Amino acid sequence: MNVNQLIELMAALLILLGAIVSVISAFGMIRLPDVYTRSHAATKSATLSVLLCLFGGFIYFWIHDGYVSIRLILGIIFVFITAPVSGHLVCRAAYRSRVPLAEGSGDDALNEILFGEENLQVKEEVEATLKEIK
Amino acid sequence: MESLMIVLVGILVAVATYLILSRSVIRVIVGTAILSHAVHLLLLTVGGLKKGSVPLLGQAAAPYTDALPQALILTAIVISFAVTAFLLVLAYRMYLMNGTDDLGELGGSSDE
Amino acid sequence: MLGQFIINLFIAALWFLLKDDPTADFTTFMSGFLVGTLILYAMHRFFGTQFYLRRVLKIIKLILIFIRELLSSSVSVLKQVLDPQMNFTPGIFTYETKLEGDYQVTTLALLLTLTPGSVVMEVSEDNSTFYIHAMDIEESKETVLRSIGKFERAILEVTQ
Amino acid sequence: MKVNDVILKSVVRGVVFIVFTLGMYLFFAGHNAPGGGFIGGLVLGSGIVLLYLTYDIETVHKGMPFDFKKVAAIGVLLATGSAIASIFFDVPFLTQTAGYYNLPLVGEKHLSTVTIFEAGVAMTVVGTLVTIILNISEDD
Amino acid sequence: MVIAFSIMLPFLAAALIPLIYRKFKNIHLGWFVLLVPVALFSLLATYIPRIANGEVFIRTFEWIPTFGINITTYLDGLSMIFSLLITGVGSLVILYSIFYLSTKESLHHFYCYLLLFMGAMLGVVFSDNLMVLYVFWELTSVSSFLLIAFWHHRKASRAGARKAMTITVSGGVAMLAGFLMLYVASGTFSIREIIADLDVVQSSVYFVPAMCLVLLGAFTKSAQFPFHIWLPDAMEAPTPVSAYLHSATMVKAGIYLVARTTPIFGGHEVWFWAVSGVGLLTLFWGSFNAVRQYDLKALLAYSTISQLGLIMSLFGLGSAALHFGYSTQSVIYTQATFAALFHLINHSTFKGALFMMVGIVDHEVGTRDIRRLGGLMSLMPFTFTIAVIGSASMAGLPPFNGFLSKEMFFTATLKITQLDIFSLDSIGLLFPIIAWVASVFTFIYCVIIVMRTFFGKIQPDRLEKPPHEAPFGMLISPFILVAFVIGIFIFPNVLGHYILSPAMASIYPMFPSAEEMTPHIAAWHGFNTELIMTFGVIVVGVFLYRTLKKWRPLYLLIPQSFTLNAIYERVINSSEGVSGRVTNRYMNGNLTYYFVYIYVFFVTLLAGYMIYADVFSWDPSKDSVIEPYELVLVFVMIAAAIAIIFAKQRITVVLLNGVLGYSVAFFFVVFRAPDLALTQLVVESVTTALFLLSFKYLPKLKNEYISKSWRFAKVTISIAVGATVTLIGLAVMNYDRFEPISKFFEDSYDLAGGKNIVNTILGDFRAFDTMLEVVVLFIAGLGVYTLIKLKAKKGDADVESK
Amino acid sequence: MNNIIVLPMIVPIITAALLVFLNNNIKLQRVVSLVTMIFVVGTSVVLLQLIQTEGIMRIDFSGWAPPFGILFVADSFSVLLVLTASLVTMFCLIYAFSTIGERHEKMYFYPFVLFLLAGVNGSFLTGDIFNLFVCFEVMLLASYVLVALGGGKIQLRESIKYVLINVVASWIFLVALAFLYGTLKTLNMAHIAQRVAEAGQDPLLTVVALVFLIVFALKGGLLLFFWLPGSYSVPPTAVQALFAALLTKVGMYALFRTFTLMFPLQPEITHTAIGVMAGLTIIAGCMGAFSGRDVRTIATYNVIISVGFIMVALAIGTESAMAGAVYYLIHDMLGKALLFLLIGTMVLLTGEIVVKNMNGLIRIYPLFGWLFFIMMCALVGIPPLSGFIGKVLIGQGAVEAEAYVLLALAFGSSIIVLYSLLRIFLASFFGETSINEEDKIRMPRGAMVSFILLTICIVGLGVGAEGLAVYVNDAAYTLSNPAVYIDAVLNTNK
Amino acid sequence: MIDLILKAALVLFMVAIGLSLFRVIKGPSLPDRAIALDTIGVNLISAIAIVSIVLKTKAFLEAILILGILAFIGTIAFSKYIERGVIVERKSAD
Ligand code: NA
Ligand code: NA
Repeated sequence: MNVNQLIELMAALLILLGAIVSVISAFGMIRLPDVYTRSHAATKSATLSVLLCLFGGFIYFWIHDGYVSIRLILGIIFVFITAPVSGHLVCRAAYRSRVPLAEGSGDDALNEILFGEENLQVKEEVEATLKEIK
Repeated sequence: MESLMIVLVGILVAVATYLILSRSVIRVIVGTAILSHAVHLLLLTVGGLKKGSVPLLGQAAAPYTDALPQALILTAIVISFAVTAFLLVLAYRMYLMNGTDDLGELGGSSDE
Repeated sequence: MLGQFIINLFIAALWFLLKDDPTADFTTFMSGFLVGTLILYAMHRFFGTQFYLRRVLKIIKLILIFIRELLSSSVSVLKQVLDPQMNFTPGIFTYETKLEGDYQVTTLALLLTLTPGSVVMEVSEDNSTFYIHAMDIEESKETVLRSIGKFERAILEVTQ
Repeated sequence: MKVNDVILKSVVRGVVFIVFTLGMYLFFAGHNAPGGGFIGGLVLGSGIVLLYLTYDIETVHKGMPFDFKKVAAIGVLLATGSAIASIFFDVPFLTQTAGYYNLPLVGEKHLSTVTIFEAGVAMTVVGTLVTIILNISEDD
Repeated sequence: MVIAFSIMLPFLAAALIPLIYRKFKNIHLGWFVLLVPVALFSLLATYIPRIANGEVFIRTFEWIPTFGINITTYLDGLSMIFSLLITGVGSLVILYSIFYLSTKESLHHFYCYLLLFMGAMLGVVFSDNLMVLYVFWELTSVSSFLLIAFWHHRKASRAGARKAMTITVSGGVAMLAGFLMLYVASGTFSIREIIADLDVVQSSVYFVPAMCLVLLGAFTKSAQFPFHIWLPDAMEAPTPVSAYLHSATMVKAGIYLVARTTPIFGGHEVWFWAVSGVGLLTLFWGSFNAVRQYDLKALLAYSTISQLGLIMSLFGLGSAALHFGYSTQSVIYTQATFAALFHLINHSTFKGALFMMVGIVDHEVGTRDIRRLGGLMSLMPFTFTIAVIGSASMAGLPPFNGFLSKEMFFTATLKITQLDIFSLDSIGLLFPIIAWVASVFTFIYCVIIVMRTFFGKIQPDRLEKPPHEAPFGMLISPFILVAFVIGIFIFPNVLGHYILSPAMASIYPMFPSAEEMTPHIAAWHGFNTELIMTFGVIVVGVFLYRTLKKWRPLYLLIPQSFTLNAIYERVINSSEGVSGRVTNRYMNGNLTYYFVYIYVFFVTLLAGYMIYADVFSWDPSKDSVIEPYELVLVFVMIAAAIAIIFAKQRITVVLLNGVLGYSVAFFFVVFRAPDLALTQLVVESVTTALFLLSFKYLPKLKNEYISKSWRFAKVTISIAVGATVTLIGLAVMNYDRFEPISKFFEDSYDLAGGKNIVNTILGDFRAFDTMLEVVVLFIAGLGVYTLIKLKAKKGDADVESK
Repeated sequence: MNNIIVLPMIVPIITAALLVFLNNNIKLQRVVSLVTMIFVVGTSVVLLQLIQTEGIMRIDFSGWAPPFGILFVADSFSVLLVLTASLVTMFCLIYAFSTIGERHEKMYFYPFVLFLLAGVNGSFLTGDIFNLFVCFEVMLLASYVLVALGGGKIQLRESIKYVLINVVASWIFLVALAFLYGTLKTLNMAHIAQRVAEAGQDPLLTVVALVFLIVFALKGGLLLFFWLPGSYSVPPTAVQALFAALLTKVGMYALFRTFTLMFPLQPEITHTAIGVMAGLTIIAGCMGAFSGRDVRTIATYNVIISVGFIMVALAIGTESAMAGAVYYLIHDMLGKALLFLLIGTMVLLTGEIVVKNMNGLIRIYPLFGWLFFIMMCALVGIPPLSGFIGKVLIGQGAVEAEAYVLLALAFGSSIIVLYSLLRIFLASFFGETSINEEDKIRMPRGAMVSFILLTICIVGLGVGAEGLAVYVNDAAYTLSNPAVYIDAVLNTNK
Repeated sequence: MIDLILKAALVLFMVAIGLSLFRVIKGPSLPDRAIALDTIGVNLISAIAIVSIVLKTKAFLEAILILGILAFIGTIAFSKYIERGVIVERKSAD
């Protein structure tokens, strides 16, 4: 086994690692309690896995074929830049479309700011009904 | 693999048929979309699978896989896209005018 | 920065043409580029600005910081996923940033979101406040805040 | 609180160039590598759609004041026109001519009428894609 | 040339009518039109001597020679009789119509149709080519339709016209089929050529079918039982039309056809029985029904039916002569044919006169109902004279021409009983019996015509107008006809020699001498059976007329719903109902049903044939290996596909479809199709996006309630369709007789200058597909645009989409 | 070079694309589309003439010899149909000029019509089975748009049914193509024919042929006509007429090519199936037309009847039947176009579709009424109008083949055609007039022009049948001797 | 050896896609589906990269970038749909 083959093996192992990360994060997608936590698993771990994979692929082609794939690099950069935007947008959309946080979540600093007025209205209504009952 | 693909195509066709027999226009349209998927796979399969390399001269060694079905599928994909786009718009325009997307409720025998 | 880079490209192209070699290829161009870099480094004081590759180095540093954060906190998320009890409390907290301008804010938000354990959910209209969702608000708030600091500094270095 | 799209807009401003470049690349690469007018057009169209997604219709329209139906029509005319041009040279319909031409500045270049044909294809795809998506979005 | 001119002239004149009509507003259009038949009659009359000498006139004009359809005009004895009738009676009818129809009517239409008819009828009798004959044949139906519907604001006119047209055209279609069989058997449409080479036709399998089909045409046209039902309804036409078309000429086209084709078919048992049997039945049925009529025109209609039956049956009897070939004995039976031709002419004279008489009555008193008529004898003496002579001739009384032919008819029926062919020896006796009974009824209705109209008490309050004699002009035509009625009785042999004898030669071309077949007609031929039969007719007839009131209710025993007419209406109505119900049942507007039909047909045809021909084959040995990840992907696809069926939310449905699309793209990767993979990825994404875009306007999925049995049916159909595709696919995969043509494209670089084979196929080898696919895309895009921008205005109740 | 063959398809496409830029100049749009149609008709005539002197012509696109490239093949059959289709389209356009309205004209009505024609002409001319699919799609897409264009409630409702059924049919077409390529490994129709002959059309190939039968039966309205009645009765009149004239013809054309050229070797299976289907189609069409109460239902079921009628000819398969089919196809395109234009105009003038609610039209519009009458006679096959010669030849073929049941059904159907159209004529044109002279709607001038031109064609085709005989015979000869076609295509010396 | 590792990795990615598919089907909320779909896209990117190595071809590398672009566009579209009900906006009046 020469050096090249060793590096190729390393690349393959990188890819395998990416695959494992991917499976775990997919597993997270199933297990985690709400959208927001799932988005953590999805957007990041999946990103990590794809980066590992593409990087592995890049190395492999470089070493095996002597081919520097600009496309792979571009791909890596692209995923790198866009994946967080996706995560951000989906979470924001989820929150704004009133997908609730999982039970047992802690602080929610956003609730008051986004839905403050509405919450107030609801509260007043509840109080009014309570008064009536009394 | 070829046999497996043919079976897969058959299953997709069956599912598509089931959906096409639905009353909801959306399901029917999705049925046609699935049917087109099945057809594209079928076209690819009849050309023979993995019988050669990617049909790019110079980038891979001969023998090449049958490129003709690929060209046909490409044309078919474009056409099915065009049709689906039109169909979707037609479907919602129809819904907006008729107030139902239920083919069973639409009615309309020719002698109204 | 851009001006220097363009000059560098120009030198590389010049080099490429001067070689007048029918078999010229990418490597020829790269060597030209290298030559240009050398020339530019020698002359960068005339421009009255920093040598542009220095900023590139800073960008690389930022990326390295980021990758370290990414790896370390990835492991923690993976752990949390695999933890049979799922013992953590997610939540949302706010962060006031010192950064200004669209690109700075965006970069910070991207980096924050990419590091596991946090997702930027909203940015206030004046680009000043981040609303961040944390996987485990008790544990990761600290680490997240620490990374934010690091990122902010690195970004400022790059852009100044 | 109003939605602040600063992250999206900033990123897209950069990313869209990658998309357009890829589209152009695919368009030109098609003859020897995967790609071609159709895919190139689709990617270019996707880039425009990305802009529409990120910004509003009016803003994009200011930057690209095209009637995309006409873009598509021009595409059809280019594709059919390059095909029918062969009739006037008494060769079979659709015959593509290719040759090596010595152009000033650029040097000897392999030019083919296929490129015109493919450009027609790409323009039609872009025009149609954008027309469809825009019109559905604008319907009310 | 002259003959062709005779056919053309009426058409030309018809074309000129609008012009003349506009130019000469104050002259009755009929005067101009009258010139046509008069000129033609005179012209044709000049040919009589030469025809009598046995000459024939043939001329061929090419029309569609490629398919053997040429206009061959043929003037012989048979066509001479008919052409003289057409132009002669035509002249009289037009003369009559000038006084009958006021200028307020749309005369230009009337005469246009009439000329059209005249030309068509001449065309029928002058055509040697069967196809051309058919052309004119249908034209007579059409012009008859137009004439019946002349007063089309009347519902009854329209109904009558429709019935006449439907029945006669149906018969025409059958006849056409018969002609085609003759053509296929003989290789020619020319009647003369067919007759010249009879053996070929007669030995062909098509012989009897062709005969039956041709007879269908003849019977419908000549109002033979049971197709006669259109004729009474056709009496809605103006009376000149009834006199002309529906008694003298058009209805005789069927008889002409029978006469014309007798040389071909005559002598065959089926022909004999069909023609004579149907004729006799019609004779009886017509006369039997005429008696019960109250409307004079209806009565005449049934009488016409009956008389046509008589003529028809005589031709049938006469055809027996052909069975033997030529012999002296056979000449005896040709007498029937002679009688047929004779009665044909006689009928035209007396029936024409009678129709005109009825027209006069109708015109002058405003009704034709015999219950309201009576006592007109003194007020309308000339009309009365016409009625008496016409009726007496029809009843077969001397000294009128009807007597002569009626006697000959009895003779023929009696003679036929002596034959020992066609099992005539046993049931042949029916012929004279039925003939006699029918004659009794004929006698009765003839008496009714005269007695109920002109005798008895006049009932002025029940008439529309105060009765008075018709204007002179109206009486001219019937008097001329009556003159013929008497004239022929006096000089029958002139007619026999100059007119009938040449026609006999046409019908029996294989017999050497027509003179031999032309008997000497004499009013007195001894005290024989025929004469006794005539006496019997009179005696029994008078008795029955006297007791008419007593036995007339017997007609009521036949329930109204069992009359042929009622059955016809009922069949039409109920089949309309059934058709409507069946059609609406399966064309119910529900798309799902249509898909079910399509799929069921798909499975039935394909699976059915595959089982029948045992087309199943499967050989996995040539398959490539299945990689585990491929297997997983296959399962992902199956899972996604099946999940779509159970998905409750539309978004799930669409996303799963997207998953399928992406998986397909991945298969494109695995199976070495990079261009496809790229395209599929983009297209699938855009499609999914379009789904989401249109969801803004579409409703959420409802829970489709479906019955268990329907669900079972759906599942069954789906699985069957899938299985069919799979089984064919497996067999197809196992079929490797041929090399793909794709090897050629692997030289793409040398041929088309590209290394991407798929791309060179799309851009060069099959660039045309690509060009059109772009067009398809463009149409779709433009279509989406128009669909969205061009909306129907609300409340815009456009009939266009009613 | 035989480039002329491609003009009937490519010129309408180019014009259509150009018209997109003229959508606000309606007058110019009309002129340009009319000129295009005249050009296409002229080209077809020239082409037809050329075939007589040069035999079957073909143009290999880009010069790639068959079976590798795509090619257009012009034989008398296809060019006759191209000519008729173009003529009919021209007449329908003339009708549309004065009736379709500015809203439609600005919404690319003319481009869509031209695209439709391009698809139709392409389908007739192509010699490549996959290209046939693509041409079909060009035609169908245009028809999808036209059927729904500017539609309200009912029009859209019927449109979606039409589109969905046709989409499914198109995908089944692709399935058939996949099976075809999987077995024969070629796409050129002549080459397919050659290979089928070589293989002796073994049962699997017959299965493939049967899949094509189903596909084209769907497109041509042979038995599987369920999409037809609804969709033919909702769009604007000019479109209805175009549909009635063209759409099913393309499917029928494909059936003829499939079962005379490509898969002719197992007639006891395929042609029997076609015969049974044709018979059932006639029966179903007759039932619909017989019981129809409104003009459109009657007219659409008449379309179905004629599909059955023409398919009887294919099932019979003798040369005279083929000649009859060619005549009848031409006749039917002209006749059905006129039928739909006329009934559409009736609806326009009266605002009614139910037969018994229209009365006495002939008094107000006499010429209109008589044109209807002539058209009716032609459709019934009353000589010497256009339906006659086709009917005679098909009947002759049926007699030769001793296909008596089909003969009876085919000929019997003309009686139902007569009955159903008479119902319209008697009730709507005859009878008391219910419209006053003052209230009457003016007959659009362009409409009258198109009626008269179509009527001239109908009468001309009947009376001047001999004029076409040489072309028709040539077409029939090629249809019954596929070797001629195969030789013309695969003989590369040409 | 390398081949085996790569194929194992492929199977793992397929499993990951399968698991994500479960989330697409199950939901429950729209964002859940959007995320899952995005994940499927990203996993496909990896899978295509691996297949490219296995098939020893560079032909599919464009697909990786395209897939990235599409996943991005798709997610934007999806989240806008979830958030605002419309995907392409008109300039708001205020
Ligand atoms: Na390509
Ligand atoms: Na009416």
